[in-house]
Amino acid sequence: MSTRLAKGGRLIDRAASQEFSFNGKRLKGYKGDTLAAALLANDQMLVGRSFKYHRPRGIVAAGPEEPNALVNLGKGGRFEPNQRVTTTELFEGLEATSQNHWPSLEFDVGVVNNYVARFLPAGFYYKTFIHPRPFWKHVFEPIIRQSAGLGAAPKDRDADRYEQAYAFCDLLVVGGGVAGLQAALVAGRAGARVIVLEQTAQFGGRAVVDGEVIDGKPADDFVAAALAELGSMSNVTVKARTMGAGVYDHGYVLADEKVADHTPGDGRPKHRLWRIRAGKILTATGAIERPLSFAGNDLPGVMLAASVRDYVVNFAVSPGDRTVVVTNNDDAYRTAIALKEAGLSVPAIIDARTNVTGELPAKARALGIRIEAGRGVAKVLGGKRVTGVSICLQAGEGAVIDEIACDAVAMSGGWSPVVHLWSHCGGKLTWDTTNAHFRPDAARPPLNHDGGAMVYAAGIANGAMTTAAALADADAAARAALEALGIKAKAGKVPEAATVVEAPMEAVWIMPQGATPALKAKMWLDYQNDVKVSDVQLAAREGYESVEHTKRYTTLGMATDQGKLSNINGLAILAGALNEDIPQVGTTTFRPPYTPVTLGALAGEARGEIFQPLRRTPMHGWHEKAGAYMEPVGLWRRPYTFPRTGETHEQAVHREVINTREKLGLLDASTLGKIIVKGPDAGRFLDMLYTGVMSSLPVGKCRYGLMCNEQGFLSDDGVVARIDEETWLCHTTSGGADRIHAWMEDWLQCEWWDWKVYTANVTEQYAQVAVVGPNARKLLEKLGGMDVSKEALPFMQWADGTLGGFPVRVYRISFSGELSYEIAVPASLGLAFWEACHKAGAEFGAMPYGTEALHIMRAEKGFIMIGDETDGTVIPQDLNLDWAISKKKEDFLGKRGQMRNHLASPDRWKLVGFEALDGSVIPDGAYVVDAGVNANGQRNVQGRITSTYFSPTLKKGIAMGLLKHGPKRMGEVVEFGTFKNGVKGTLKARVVDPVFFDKDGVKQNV
Amino acid sequence: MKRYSVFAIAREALRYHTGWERAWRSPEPKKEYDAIIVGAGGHGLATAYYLGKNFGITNVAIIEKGWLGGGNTGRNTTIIRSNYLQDPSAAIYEKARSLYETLSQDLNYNVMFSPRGLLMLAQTHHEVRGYLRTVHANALQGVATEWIEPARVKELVPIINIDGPRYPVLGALYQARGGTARHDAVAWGYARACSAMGMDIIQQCEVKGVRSEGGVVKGVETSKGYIGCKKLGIVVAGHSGQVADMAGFRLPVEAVALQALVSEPIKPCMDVVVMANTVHGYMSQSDKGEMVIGGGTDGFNNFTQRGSFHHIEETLRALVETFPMISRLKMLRQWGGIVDMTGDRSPIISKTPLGNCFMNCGWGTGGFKAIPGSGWAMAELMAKGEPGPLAADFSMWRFKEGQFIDESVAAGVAH
Amino acid sequence: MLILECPYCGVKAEETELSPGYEAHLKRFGPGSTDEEFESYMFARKNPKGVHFERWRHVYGCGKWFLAARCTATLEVFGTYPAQTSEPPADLVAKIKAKRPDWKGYK
Amino acid sequence: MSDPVSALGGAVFEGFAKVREIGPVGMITLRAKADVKGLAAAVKAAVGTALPAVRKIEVAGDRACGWMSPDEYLLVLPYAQVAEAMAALNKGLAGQHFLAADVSDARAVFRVEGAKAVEVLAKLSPVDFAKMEAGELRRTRAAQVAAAFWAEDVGFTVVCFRSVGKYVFDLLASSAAAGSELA
Repeated sequence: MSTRLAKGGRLIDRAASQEFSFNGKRLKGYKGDTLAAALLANDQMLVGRSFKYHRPRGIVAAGPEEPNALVNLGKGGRFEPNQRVTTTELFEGLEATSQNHWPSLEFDVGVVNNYVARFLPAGFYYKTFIHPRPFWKHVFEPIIRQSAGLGAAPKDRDADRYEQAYAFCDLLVVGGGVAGLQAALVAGRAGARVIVLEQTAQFGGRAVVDGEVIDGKPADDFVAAALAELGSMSNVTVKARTMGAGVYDHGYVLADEKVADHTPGDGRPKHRLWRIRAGKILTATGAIERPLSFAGNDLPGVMLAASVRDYVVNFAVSPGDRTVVVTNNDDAYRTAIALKEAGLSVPAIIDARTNVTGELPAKARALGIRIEAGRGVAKVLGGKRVTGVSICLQAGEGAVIDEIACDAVAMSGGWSPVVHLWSHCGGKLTWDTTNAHFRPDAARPPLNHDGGAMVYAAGIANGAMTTAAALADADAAARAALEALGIKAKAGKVPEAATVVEAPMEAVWIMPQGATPALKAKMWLDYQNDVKVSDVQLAAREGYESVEHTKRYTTLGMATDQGKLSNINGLAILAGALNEDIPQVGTTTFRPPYTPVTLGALAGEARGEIFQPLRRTPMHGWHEKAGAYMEPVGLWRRPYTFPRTGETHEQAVHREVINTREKLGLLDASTLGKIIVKGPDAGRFLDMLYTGVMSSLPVGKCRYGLMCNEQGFLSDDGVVARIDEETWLCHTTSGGADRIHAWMEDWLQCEWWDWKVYTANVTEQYAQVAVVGPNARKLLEKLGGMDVSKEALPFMQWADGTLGGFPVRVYRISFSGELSYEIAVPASLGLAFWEACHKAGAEFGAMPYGTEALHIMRAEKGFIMIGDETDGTVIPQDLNLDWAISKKKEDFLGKRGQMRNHLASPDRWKLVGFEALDGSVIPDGAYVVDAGVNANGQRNVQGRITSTYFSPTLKKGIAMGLLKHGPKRMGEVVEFGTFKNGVKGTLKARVVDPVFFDKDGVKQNV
Repeated sequence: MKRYSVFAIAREALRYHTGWERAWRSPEPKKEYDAIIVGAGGHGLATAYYLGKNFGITNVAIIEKGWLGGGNTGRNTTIIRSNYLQDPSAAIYEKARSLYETLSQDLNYNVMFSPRGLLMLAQTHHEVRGYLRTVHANALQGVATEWIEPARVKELVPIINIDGPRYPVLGALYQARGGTARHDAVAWGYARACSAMGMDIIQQCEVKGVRSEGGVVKGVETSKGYIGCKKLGIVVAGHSGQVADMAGFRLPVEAVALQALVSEPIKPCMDVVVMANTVHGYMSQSDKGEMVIGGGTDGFNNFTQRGSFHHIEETLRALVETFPMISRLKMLRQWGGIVDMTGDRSPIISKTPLGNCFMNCGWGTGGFKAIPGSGWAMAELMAKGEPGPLAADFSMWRFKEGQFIDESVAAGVAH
Repeated sequence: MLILECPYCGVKAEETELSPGYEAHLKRFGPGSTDEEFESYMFARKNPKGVHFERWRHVYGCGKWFLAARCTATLEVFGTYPAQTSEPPADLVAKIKAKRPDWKGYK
Repeated sequence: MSDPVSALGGAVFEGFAKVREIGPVGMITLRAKADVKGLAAAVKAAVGTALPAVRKIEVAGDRACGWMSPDEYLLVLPYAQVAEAMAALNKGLAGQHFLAADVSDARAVFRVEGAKAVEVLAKLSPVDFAKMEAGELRRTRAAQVAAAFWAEDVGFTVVCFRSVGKYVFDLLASSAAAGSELA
């Protein structure tokens, strides 16, 4: 059984006991434990089920490489699936449950897959479930989906908050082991701005666990001194619990700081996503131990050798009383020695190498440990837990020589440098035959914005496999990075680590060498996804020869550990199957993040109120209080309508229309874009921008204008006012101000840069109120202060003055066909002016109205709306707006585009009005059908609806739309295809003039 | 070709699966072919498959610089839909979608087409009008879509935050037979079928030049030597401009990066595909349980297969707001692909200035869902030398005429 | 995540402070041009896998458009310069040639 | 007539730094090239400062002039003095090519104060604050909107568009929440 030892444990505080629960069982651990350590201390080796075969799974590792031990953590708004127990710090009250089983972890029905595993090899689903056709969606897929998926889906809104922050440095050091710390010291002493990231809560990496000696003192002392020195430097920032997640172009690094994972609910952000911009990046991310491929290597109790050591040394937890060590290298002997020194039993070390020499084996022998050289594990015995191993000749086919009883197996297949950050932006790798691993190829680094190296690898991450070598390598890497940054490093001695002489490891990819197919079908490569040696060999046999094909066909390395344990082993098996060298086969691409990052952290602060900027007019709060139903218009919110108690939105809109047409309506038009264009060449410029002529507009007058893009398509419209000789004010649509301002600046800066024109976007300087209806003038007269009579301020003119004491600019323009004034006041007076209008207008029947009433009234008048009548494929000519297009001008933006065949065609669809013969509202978006079908069998069409409303004024449905040869077809009856509630139908409508109301403009010209 | 079936698996299981044959051959190139397709992605392989199946042309080589299916075919978010607005788009995407329905049976390879339903959320009134227009257009185009109200959206997607607050869901454009398929399997299935027809799939073979005589294509120079051909099809998304250059003409295409990501797998919680275009994000759940997420493209030319990370953040902000429960899921893996974009964001399936040389490119962010239809139309174009009705509108000369196929008009997006 | 130095204000702006504008030095064709000229102006964009000249606007900064020479295959930035020019400055062209001897030059 | 009202009416938040909306503040956008005749004198007359160098802001008491772009300056002054300053500009630059617009009401202005004020902004803007020079006016992005700021006293003055004043205030407050200090 696994248990807590009576003494020891570098990281735990035995005085601080913490209670937690697993599958409802209440258990105890210590402060400083990981959840994995605490579970093992309570003999909870079985923690989950695998993805495909639902095999029992135990803890394998002690870090982020853990493939098996994933749990559901927390509950409600703090529920989190797939939480890795090896990287979860224990806290008081932690609640965890195991995943991917039904009904229970101990008894899982899904394990039936395990018994038919032979029938479910890699890619079996590509070869079956083909017939009968409907069965995939209705039968097979639901079963597969339900049995896959690991953790449960959260149900609630996240109770925590997240944030992001920017940081900048010369050198970013990722990894707080001795190599990273040494690199940071070199850079910090040189005065460089340095940030050091360590993914765990502790520094020192392997050296402190393995009892390395640096400069004659324990590695712990070196680490403490380094942290103290770094802490004293103002140019150095050291961050624990912060994982370097991904390296992106131009020195951009994402790092995930787990601020409050271990103190949930304390009010701090759960995670903080750091967006770091580094001059150079130094990756000192260490290495990950590889499993060995022997039959039954996935049983609970089979663990990585160094991880076993981690549990013993850091947490005083023994994974088993009797642990057999299986290895192809000397390093694993450290585990045997550590176990023995902790008073535990090590029945044997099974070493695949025939020739076992070196200091560590000698020490193990001296401790009386049996060493089986040239042997391998034939098979691990046991069901939900290891009960023993049978051993065989490594060179043989697996004939059993002996059986050894044990309750844990510590395996080591060698070490693979963590090259993720090196590789994210294209750093290349080289195969190191001595250590049988890929390491960064310094000659082919990822490149920075200046074409120089962006990332430097250091220490074990660079293949420097001993502490002494790692320190020297990190020192040199830091110096090289500083030199490239143009920062002078100070002279200094590399700390010296005592070196234990290790004999070379020997690559072992299959144990035993000549294992039978039956054994290979039980050798796990990817524990979580259940990919075995036999699966990779099958993929190769079937022609999935590229490493990407094999990965995708078998799902090797695609589990939540992203193949940290399985990739190299799988690659080696593939290379063997293809009879190629490993480097020829190559690796799959490393993609960020290094370990999974919570989506909430990536979304950052942007949720709820600050999900997106919400633009508010000065009257926004008034609208909300008035109970307006708001609609998004760009990032603005505009009142759609102001429903009164008991009214539907539709009723409210109709009331607003009628009231405005009969009495007085007030509209918040502040969102309308307002751009000042000024300069000696401003007139010339506007003549290029608009289809019409603006240079000839007299001072004091307004003119409606259209803007097209270079393709000729209509992009915006609005009223332009001539302010003075050199100054025009251009109104744009509500959504269009920023876009049109940018469009103006683009042409002024990049094409006509010698023209003397300045622009200023003053949209938000003014609140704008449209005072609309027969009583509009009465209201303004009551406010008083300026002459707004027909004579003094005729249609399409503007004037400055005061109204009710407010400084105003009044535009006599109309988008409703009513007598109408648009009044601009400084935004800081906007609300007061709006309220003054309501107060003064009460006696004239003033009511606010919203965008829908605005739309209906403009449709009644046949005015086009950008975004309704236009969709990016419509030219002004389509909308019968030829009157607003100058025939005389040689050039304007869009003119050349409109001359192209398709745009100049006489067969284009043109604007008309439609009235359903039965008076109903024609469905929005309906098409006018034409006879027959096209070559693809689609019904021919000849027009479509662009706007359609019930007109409260006319008490019938009205619509505008585009129709082939439309204006020539007045009075004709056409047929619309309709489609509602799944039922296709038709509707007949008459082609009419699009101006439905007050065609002669009697109402507005009063 | 040995047929795949549950019986074949049972038979093989008894001998530890040692008897499976190669899914496709890896031959050396012949001196000449009737047709060469450059690019063994989904579109190229589908083109070859339908050349053989529909026109009996099987003396075909498919030449691939890397590994078959290793480009955008294996990097997309696997969405299949045909609810397009414009007639030419609706026609080719619906053709593709209907071919997907029986593709597993046609190829004897389970591509896991899962018509689980696809929703495009309307979150502004403008979007509502756009989708109503699409629904009407689709009804006349023979594409089965419908407009559904918020309550039905919530029923189909229980995890959605229907009430906003920022962008309440006002309804959705729903295509019940839209869905997903297993992207790799599409490439592998076509490859296996092509190989079985006697076609040569030549991987790790880079095209270095295009040889022509009198304005007509003669063959291609490759890293494995010169290979002659009577007809040449260029189907190399992302690198279309480079190969077109070799053939001596310029394309109205730019290459940009498009990114996607998956979360860690969880138990099934979303049965349909959801696209939220107002906030720029889309999401589905794979059969493995991963949430598959995509968003927008970068705005600059890029061949690195790495995009800019802020696009991922924008997408996730939108999706966390739309589906609050995903906040505590984790991003497992993110990646990018290079897509080529034309002036109207619609594809090109076209003759070219070079005789007997044909181009298929410009699928932008919408390539995967089109694969069978694109292959079908391209095969017809190559076999007959003239486009059939499916390809007719996708000529590379349409830009000069101003005859766009613009899908952005109905608040739709091209992916 | 690119960084480009704005030649007007000297800020080393990150990509999120900029908005991209595709190919630089386009020659505008208006009325009087042929269909081919107009098509090439609107659509025939350069799309090299290598050295590329493009437009960026320092939209969250000084608001000015500037031009950049950048490699589309490695994202190396050779330099940035003001937009008020119809071709890249000679010293920048020389710098790129020195770094990329195979580059055929600005066309 | 009523008194002018700033975007948020002087909202305040106190976390590990203090955030408060100030204003209304007078602001003028002045577009002119640096070599325009009489520019320096006109600015001096309007706000009493010298013409700022590239990316700098010249502050004189409650008035300032900031460099916004090669042909744009931001003049800051008490709200009530805007008309007078506009007149001074129009007079001083008469006959020259320039544009002066009152944008006082188009902006929201905040003070972020305290020893850790910089951490509030570091969460929102991709700016290397350690490299910000004395007297630098930085135009950038605060999360998803445009913003400009400069260091003043113990803290920063932050300017954004009025319509997103509430958004920026909420952002600053969320960033300044107690317990979320960066270091």
